Amino acid sequence: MKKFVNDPKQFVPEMLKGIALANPDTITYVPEYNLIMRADAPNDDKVSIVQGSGSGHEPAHVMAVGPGMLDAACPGDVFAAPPADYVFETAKRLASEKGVLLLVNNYTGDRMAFEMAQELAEAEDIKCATLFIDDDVAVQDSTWTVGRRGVAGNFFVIKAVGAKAEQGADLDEVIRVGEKVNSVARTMGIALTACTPPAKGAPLFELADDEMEVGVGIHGEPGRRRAKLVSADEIVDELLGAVVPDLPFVAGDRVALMINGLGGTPISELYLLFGIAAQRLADQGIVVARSYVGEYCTSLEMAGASLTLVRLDDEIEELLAAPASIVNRIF
Amino acid sequence: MKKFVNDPKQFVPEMLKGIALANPDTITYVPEYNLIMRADAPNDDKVSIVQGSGSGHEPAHVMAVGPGMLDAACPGDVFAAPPADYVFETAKRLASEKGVLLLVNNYTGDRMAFEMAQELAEAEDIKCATLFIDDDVAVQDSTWTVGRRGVAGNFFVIKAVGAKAEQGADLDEVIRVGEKVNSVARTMGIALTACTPPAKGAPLFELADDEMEVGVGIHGEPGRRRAKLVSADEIVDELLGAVVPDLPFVAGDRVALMINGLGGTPISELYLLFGIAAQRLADQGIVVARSYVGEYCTSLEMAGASLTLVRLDDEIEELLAAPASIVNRIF
Amino acid sequence: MPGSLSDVEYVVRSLTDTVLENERYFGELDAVVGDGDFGYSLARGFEIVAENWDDFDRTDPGVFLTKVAMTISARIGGTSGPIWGTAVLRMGTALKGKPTFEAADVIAGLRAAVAGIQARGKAELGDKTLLDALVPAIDTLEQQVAAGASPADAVAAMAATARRCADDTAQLQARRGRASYTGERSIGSVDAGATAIAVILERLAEQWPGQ
Amino acid sequence: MPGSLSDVEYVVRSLTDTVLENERYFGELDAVVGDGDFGYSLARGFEIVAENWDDFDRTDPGVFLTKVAMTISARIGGTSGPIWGTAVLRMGTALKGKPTFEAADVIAGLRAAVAGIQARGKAELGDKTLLDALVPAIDTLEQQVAAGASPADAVAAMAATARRCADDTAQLQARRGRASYTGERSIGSVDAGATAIAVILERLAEQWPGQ
Ligand SMILES: Nc1ncnc2c1ncn2[C@@H]1O[C@H](COP(=O)(O)OP(=O)(O)O)[C@@H](O)[C@H]1O
Ligand SMILES: Nc1ncnc2c1ncn2[C@@H]1O[C@H](COP(=O)(O)OP(=O)(O)O)[C@@H](O)[C@H]1O
Ligand SMILES: [Mg+2]
Ligand SMILES: [Mg+2]
Ligand SMILES: [Mg+2]
Ligand SMILES: [Mg+2]
Repeated sequence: MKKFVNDPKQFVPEMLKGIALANPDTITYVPEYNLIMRADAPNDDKVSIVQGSGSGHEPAHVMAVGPGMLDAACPGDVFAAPPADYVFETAKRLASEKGVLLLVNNYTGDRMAFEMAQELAEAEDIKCATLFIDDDVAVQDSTWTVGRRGVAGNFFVIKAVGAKAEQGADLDEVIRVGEKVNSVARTMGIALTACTPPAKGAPLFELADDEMEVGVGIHGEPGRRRAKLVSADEIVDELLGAVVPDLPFVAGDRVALMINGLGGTPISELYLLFGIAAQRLADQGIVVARSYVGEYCTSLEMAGASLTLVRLDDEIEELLAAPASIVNRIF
Repeated sequence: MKKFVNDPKQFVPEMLKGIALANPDTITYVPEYNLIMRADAPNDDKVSIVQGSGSGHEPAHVMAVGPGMLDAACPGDVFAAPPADYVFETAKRLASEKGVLLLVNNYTGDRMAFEMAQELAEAEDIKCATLFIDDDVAVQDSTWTVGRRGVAGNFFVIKAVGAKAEQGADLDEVIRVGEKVNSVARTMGIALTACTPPAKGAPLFELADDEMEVGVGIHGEPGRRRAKLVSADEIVDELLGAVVPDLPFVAGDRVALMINGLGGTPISELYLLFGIAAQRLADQGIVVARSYVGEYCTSLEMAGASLTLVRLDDEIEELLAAPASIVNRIF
Repeated sequence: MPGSLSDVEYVVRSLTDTVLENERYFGELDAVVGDGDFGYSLARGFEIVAENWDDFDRTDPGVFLTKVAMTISARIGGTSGPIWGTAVLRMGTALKGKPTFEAADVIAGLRAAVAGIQARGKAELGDKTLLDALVPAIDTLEQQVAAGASPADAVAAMAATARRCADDTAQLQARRGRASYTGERSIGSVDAGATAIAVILERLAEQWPGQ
Repeated sequence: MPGSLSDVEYVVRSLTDTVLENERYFGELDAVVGDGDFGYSLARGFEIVAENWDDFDRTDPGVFLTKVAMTISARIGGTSGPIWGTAVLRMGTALKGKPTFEAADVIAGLRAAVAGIQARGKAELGDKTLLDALVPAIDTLEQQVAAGASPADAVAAMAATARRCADDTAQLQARRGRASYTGERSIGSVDAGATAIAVILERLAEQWPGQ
């Protein structure tokens, strides 16, 4: 296992400690509950935005805490939803008069933990709601299973509800924009290599040197199919071929385009993919009005990328453009 | 080769096209010379800051263009200095009354290309100077060879000269702060895996499953020694053990601490390393006043990290804190 | 199958040991079409049970189970925390206030556990989850008790059913949990949770007191 | 060793073909203790020479070489662009205005090329660079010419010297270029640039016109 790690069981806490030490003035770290929160939260004049999920997707979500984004993140172990108790504790600490919005990527474990936490919170009269994110088009037949997964599209939901909450909007309004963004966000990913959870110590699956996994999940779940590795042009066509018709996105639409790295792919390749995708969309008359290239939601050190499209309207565009800052800054 | 790529010879131009398409309003891309420049450059009221270097280190340097940072970047092919002609062309286009500062990481090829370009530029009466960056402590006996390499410390030099130039300072003043920052910046890196240049199609070296390369260069150059992979704690001790005594950094110093990912290491591990390093420095009485965690100067998809310390004084701290923005933004 | 606190202690201890000893194996099962953390998640919870073994409130079997349930659901993440926590909690509720209990109480407790799992996870039989081993095993227990089997024989029969049914999950397509995302590719490998149920019951049967 | 434009064309064509055919091999040599781009860098420049072969100004051998030098130094990055560009440019300057030339002109041109390389790269003999093959090969040429050898024999002798000296670079520690960063670890493998000089001269000798 080629990782910087001490005791694999301490992987998440040691990462969180690093986040805390890198942001001593703006972040509060509560080790008992793996909780990373804004030092100035909660604020009774705004809805508290909380995202919990398994770890291993960094910068999502522990590094997405900050003004205009999350008020707190409540991570589980690598690829495991946090215990319901931790989520409940987070909701308690973030309780504000305007309420708490729990953002949840749509996975069985996460749903259960957050639903339990919401019940517990409501029993203590904490105003609390849960919003599920499910932007991954790779999951087919999703009506009779557990539904689509939440993947990189969660960035846009966080950004929009974060901006709306910052405006002082009520919980219902914040939920409305969150659901709206989720309803027009579509993602599909592709893996070139597997990833190795520290506690497992071995890759989650094996891909031959000339293979790729199309539609891979951010926990290394197998995707739609395994295929021969093809050129970047063909890969973009495959991703757009799944994402565009799904909403569908049509000529004249204004969109945000995100090329998200899955952890092991360098940003040079992500920009290369972005260039191809932006060109293809322009050729179809779809206008890329906002561009996102980098790592937003990863799968440990997996080499691969996902492509997200979000259909914009004036309201969404304004929320995405609103100022924000996070733990994981450049300067 | 597990990469998103079409024709490997077009890797750099296709990446640059992606950068241009992602930043249509702020960036000018000149394909003939692989040139990425601020759309509003040159500006006669400020020194133009230019960095050239081989590609494969992204976000350095093509994605470090923007207000308060580079006015232009002039990349070569992967791991190859740009041709002198391209650098000369860049200097010509960035010529401003205040002058052009060419930042160069200290490698033979880069030095030669930039020295040739500077001669050519001066022959055309372009006010022009070259500043060499050499922060890598891994290179020993550097006095009788080509000197130390420039690695992740270049970020701090760019940031400082970028901020100083933005204030309207003269070329000499800009050079002074650049040299000052370079003189107090020290870096050492460690690789867990090799990287594969697209045109080569095979890894540059082989590391066994339980090995690491201590002091690796950002072009995959072998480092000080190959060793058994050890825990994150021990790795941080090794890096600090090389970096701290080199300047030396001593109790009471205020420093910037950067944990830079080499391309294939997820940011979770970088924060884990940061937490350990920050703690160790605090234990030695060295005050981490500014924190940098992420990818600043990579080596394609190499798994690994480097640690940089910069000794701060009021002037440097102010320049590092000045506003800046780059191509490679989050929101 | 009448019992008291010591029987419940034996079962929980055996369950705990099985989970801790099979951390890697359960993880590998989950990695085939899931994300490989099943063994790790369970083990992190049950290792706290082992650590605090002597300190649990043992007022009665129900209180003991309730405390164990709270411990594991406080620590286990993923799908397994809510599922296993809820299951053990429901067993505890069923046995609360009963220093001694009858086979019927055990069966009612297990049925309540299943209902709890279904309330949490919305899974039906055939969705390729641990229910596909657990529910038939409870059916077997009920039949064995009705037929007057000894506790040891009844548990052995449960284990046999669980093993058979766990193996049969290989033919199912997953409709719940992470494995469901793989669609038809989930066919051909057994469900991690169902197999864990079989392993746990086999171990329980093997070392049943007075075997 | 008198010559004219056609001899220079032959040499440049042979050099071009050698570089293009050995792109991968030269890259592998550079990967041992360098960064593996040497073959790629050279090939990108010389492939433009091949493409524009018919269009170079052929007023005289010097002009021809000057144009080739400008082409390669405009495109080749890395260390090799300035080094090889400067070398060819200095040869061109030495032969400018000489439709025909003597052996002494060739030797003077090669010495000028070496001086250019040293002005650019500050390398001394023994620093483990291409100079360690090129300089002794020029010495051999000078001796051969003095001894009245035929051009074919002189070039063959140059190639033999270059090969021997290139092989000997394995014993040297690199003090210039990327390989120098490896310190003592550079000992044991040959220098990529020096070996390229040997390969180029061997090919030149092998197919020398009138062999
Ligand atoms: N909705 C559900 N109801 C009951 N059991 C489930 C459900 N989903 C998954 N499981 C069981 O949980 C096991 C996986 O547990 P775990 O690895 O902790 O979950 P995950 O990694 O998906 O969060 C599966 O093998 C299955 O037996
Ligand atoms: N300072 C120098 N002077 C002359 N030749 C040099 C010098 N440095 C390196 N070389 C030669 O260049 C070769 C490497 O070229 P190349 O791979 O293009 O350079 P790099 O990748 O280091 O920029 C070396 O094998 C050596 O022969
Ligand atoms: Mg999981
Ligand atoms: Mg190079
Ligand atoms: Mg799992
Ligand atoms: Mg090289």
